[in-house]
Amino acid sequence: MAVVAHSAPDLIRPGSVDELVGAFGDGSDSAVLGGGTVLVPELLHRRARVARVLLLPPGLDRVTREGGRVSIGAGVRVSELEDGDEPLATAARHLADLEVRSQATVGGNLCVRAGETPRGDLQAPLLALGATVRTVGAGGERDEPLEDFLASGAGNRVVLDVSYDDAERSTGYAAALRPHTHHYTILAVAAARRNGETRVAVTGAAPTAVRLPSVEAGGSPADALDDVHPQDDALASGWYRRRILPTLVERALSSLG
Amino acid sequence: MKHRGRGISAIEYPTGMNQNGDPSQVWIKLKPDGRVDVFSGTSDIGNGSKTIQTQIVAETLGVPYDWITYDNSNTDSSPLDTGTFASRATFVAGNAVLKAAKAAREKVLEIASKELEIDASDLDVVDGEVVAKGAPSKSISVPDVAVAATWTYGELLTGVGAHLNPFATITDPETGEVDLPPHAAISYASCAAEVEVDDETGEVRVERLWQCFDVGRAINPLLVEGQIEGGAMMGLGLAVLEECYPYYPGVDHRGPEFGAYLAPGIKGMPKVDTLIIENPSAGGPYGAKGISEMANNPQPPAIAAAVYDAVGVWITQLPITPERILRALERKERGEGEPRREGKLVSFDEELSVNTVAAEGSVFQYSLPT
Amino acid sequence: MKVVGARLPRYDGIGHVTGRTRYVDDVRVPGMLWAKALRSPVDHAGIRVDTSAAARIRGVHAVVTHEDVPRNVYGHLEALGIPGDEPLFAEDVVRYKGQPIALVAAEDEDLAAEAVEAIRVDYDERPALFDIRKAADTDAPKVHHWGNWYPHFEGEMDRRQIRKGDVDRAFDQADVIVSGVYRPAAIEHCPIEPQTGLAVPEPDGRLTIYSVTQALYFSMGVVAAHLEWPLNKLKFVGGTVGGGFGGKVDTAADTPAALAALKSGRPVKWRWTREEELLCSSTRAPWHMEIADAVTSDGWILGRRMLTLHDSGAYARFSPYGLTKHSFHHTGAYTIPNLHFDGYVVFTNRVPTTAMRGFGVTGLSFATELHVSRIANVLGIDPFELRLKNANRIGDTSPNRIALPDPSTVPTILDIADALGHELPAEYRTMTRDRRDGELLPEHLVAQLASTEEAH
Amino acid sequence: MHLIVNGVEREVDSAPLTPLLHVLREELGITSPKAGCQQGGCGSCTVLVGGEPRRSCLLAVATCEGFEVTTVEGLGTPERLAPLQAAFHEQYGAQCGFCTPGMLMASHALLERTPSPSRRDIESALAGHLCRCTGYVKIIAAVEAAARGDVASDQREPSLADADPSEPDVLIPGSPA
Repeated sequence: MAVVAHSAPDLIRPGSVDELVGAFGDGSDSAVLGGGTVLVPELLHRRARVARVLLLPPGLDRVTREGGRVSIGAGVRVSELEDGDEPLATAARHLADLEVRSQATVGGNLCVRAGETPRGDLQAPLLALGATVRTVGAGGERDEPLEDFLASGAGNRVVLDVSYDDAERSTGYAAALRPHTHHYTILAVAAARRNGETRVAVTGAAPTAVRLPSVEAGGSPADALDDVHPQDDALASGWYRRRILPTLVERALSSLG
Repeated sequence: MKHRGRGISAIEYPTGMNQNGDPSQVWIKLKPDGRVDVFSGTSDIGNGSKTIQTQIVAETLGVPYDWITYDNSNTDSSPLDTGTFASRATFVAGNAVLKAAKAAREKVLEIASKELEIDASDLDVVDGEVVAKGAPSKSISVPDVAVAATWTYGELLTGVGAHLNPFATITDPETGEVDLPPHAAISYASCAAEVEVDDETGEVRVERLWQCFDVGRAINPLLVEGQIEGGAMMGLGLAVLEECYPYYPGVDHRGPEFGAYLAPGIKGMPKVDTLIIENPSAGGPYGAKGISEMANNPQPPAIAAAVYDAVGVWITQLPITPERILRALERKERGEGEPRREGKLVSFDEELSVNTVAAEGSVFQYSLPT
Repeated sequence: MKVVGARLPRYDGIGHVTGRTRYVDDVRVPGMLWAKALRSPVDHAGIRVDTSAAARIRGVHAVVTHEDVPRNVYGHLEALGIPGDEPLFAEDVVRYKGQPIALVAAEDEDLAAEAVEAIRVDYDERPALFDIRKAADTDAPKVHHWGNWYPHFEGEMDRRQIRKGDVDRAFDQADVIVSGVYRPAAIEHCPIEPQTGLAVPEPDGRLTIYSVTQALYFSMGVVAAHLEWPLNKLKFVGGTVGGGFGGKVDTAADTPAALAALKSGRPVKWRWTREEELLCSSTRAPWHMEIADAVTSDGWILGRRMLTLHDSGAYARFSPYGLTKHSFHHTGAYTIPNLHFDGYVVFTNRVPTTAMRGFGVTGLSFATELHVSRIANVLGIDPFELRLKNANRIGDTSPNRIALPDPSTVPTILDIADALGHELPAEYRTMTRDRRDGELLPEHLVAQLASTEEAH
Repeated sequence: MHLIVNGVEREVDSAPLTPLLHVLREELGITSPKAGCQQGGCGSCTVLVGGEPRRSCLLAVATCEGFEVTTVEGLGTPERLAPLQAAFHEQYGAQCGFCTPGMLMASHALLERTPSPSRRDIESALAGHLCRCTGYVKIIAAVEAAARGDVASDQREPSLADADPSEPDVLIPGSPA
């Protein structure tokens, strides 16, 4: 018996990015299916209602190192990052569980926001790495810093890939957890230092991951509290997140050397 | 900084429904080849009652375990069982099974007695053979007894058993006095917990649990261990993870999925040491008591005491969240962690008390002498 | 003994490890419909329901509301004198978020869900009560017309009481009084198998109900009561349950599925989603427990005063039973001769709480044991020694004066001390569970001892 | 659409976005994967897709087209248990049994890629699998026993279905036997 029978959206399999852009239109009635870890249950339980579901075209499922850049396709699975560059690798290992990591995609992780799980645990380390995101949608292709993409919301755009400089860095990562099945971090701080520039970002303190400019500018770990206003969710209160944020910042920075 | 601490607890828990009055009934019949069918109404919810009750029948009837089919599948064929709750499936339903198996055994011996021409009281059933006590060469197999019962004597080898601990009436509602024991038995256990607490993030990790249960009699030690180990993990969840009201940190944050409901997983598992002691219960089948429910009772207080041992704060509200630890540590730093002392009264936790929360004239109010 | 005591394999183990054990959701019946519930999205409200649009949807075969239930209000423990207060389907008021209002049976789950969305309900929202500690406030929202706590204990008392000995004297004699407040949370039972019921109309007019119940006959009685049927018109099939922990003593899915099957004339399966499990299914009760113990400076617990509020949620279900059990065990593993216990079952606008593993006692064990740890701390006494001293012994009596024939508190504590390598003085190391005498039978414990015959 | 389920090619009619779990259970009648949460959180629906453990409730069937899908039914039968199944049986790795199919598939995949797993490997492989009964102790014991090859050679208990007809020797007069 077919369960998704009545309002079942059409499934479209674009053969190329161009076909994807064409089918996606203005995105208002479309969704992109990456690993399905978010979208499939949303459709099943009638929380997401769209006319079209698009698969990613071939070619977006690779990690490449070319021209001094590391590029991670939107369809790359979280599990493929576990042995890669830090602090992304540690964040990937903390995310949910083995099956979900090997199903969930990087593109999906960049599009989720607080209140959903996964809560974008890859966003902070990618911010720390200075990543840019290439997307398509109305107005064509766009390549922008990840923080800009996150700030404007995935909205009606499709992520193609995310990339950052292929370079030596010192990195740090610190997270607070309440270990349970299907877990995500309560709060996680990722940091990277290269050529004297330090980038620090936090997941779990805002609807998406954000950078901590006060800390990056050389402020104390406690100055991170000037940059964010954490909210409550089922894992922890805003009070708790504020309380431990300086500690996690300090721990993440301490491993930068 | 991380701190370690240990705490202990000792608990007791009743077997069977409170105040009793919860019957179980069982019917056993033998097929014409001596194989045994048990009809019991006990649901197996993972507790292992199919296994336990089958073992009791095998032991009592004297036939191999694998000769027995156990059918609890429906109410047309199985007689009444009050249910699998209140730690009653081994003790109460087990007693019904035991009685039914004894009755079936008597019927087997009665037919065997005719076939062997030996008084039933001089016969025993061992491994599916009815043998004369002291003269093992004189024997007849249970299958042959079943054949004889069916085709020679026109009888059904069967037995029924029922068990009911009578309902204990509260004879004086003022004092709670009862006219009979209000439980089928009581089981006892102790526990120790070792935790590690991060005083900067409030994270608690339960590192070890030691548990000792008096199970009366372990009808199947593997099953008993499984119940105690599973209970330990549920107790750990209760102690440090799970909550659905008031939906920490607020009533709006009801977790609709497992990302938000904190059920303990394999990574949160401590090292668990299980000690079983057997002081047989006078009324239990082969001395057994029910322990599966209480298996999740001793960990929370032992863990909370271990947290105090580690970082010096009493967390009295479950679960022991990282936030509750940090807030308690803050109070302690402000010098507010100590109980109020007034005369001989040492009073903890007043800010939570009904005495201060409920309106004046509340029926819940009472006051303590100081 | 050969079989008893043996580590034999599970009777049902082969089925489990081959994936062939058949749970209710694995049962397939031709022509089976799927059900979905309309549940209250608000905590407390007057309601008016119009199901007509849902019933008109093609492929919808039954829309069931309270009007379809011969006996809508039935208390699961009426036989124990706990009157029914909970409707199977809400009538003109909802008292908790998630309370069932209607059930739709349709060709598949998605269509049933679509039909649920087509049911019109007007909610006239009312103030909701969430905190049991505020239930007695004069301005507290009223959960039931009779009030916010259960009034039907024996003698129509509104609380469960235990009185033993002379508690005032104990508090007078005490060197120290230690008081504390303990509040364990509600938690989910969270079996991996959700609530599921499948009701199949049979040609002879009977109903076969495939049930996840922990208690086949108990649930059969519940369905029979709602339908006003004799037991032999029902056949319950089950006995193989994917975890229960007390939550499947509630007969949650069977009766609505049965009503939908009767109305549609088709087999109907109702399988709860995990979201329903986590948000709408009953929970372990949260408790509020206040304890004050009268103790001597050398560690004897002379007396205990205790006040318990048991959060029942919106309806009584098994809560009065659970509180009574709680009261009978409120001294824990110790012998405390002078007692004053009051317990209330308090209603709130939250999901009804129910039996869960350790019902009535799990939260109590947390409270009393942590309290004993605090007493040891206040007195500066080793927590093992304080426990061993007060541990119940053969012949000691329970709060309701029942002699204990075989308490094992002393040996289990000693085993734990051994496991930890915890040193104890000789008089504690050699302690047994035998009847009290000598220094372990101080004056204040003599009166509570049972006679020798009673204890054996 | 076509799937290869436990080595057999099966045609599938369900809508392309139907979760694989529902295709297996409702369309193909393969009921070992359980609908424990249908949101990826409990692990009881885990099957192998192309040899890798996957949450079948999170997979749109269209994305499994042409893949080999393995469920517990494909591991072994009551007559011939796989060593891992025998180990779960002998070590009491199952209580209520509802999470067991997912535990088995995840453990099977673990042993395929790591024949001698450490305790940490096992915890990592089973981290997303919720068992509410066992406390995981005996599940770990079962995986370790299977890895060691520490399973009874018989691999299973006799049942009535295949009881040795010569023992006990019964002649039922008048019966077809």
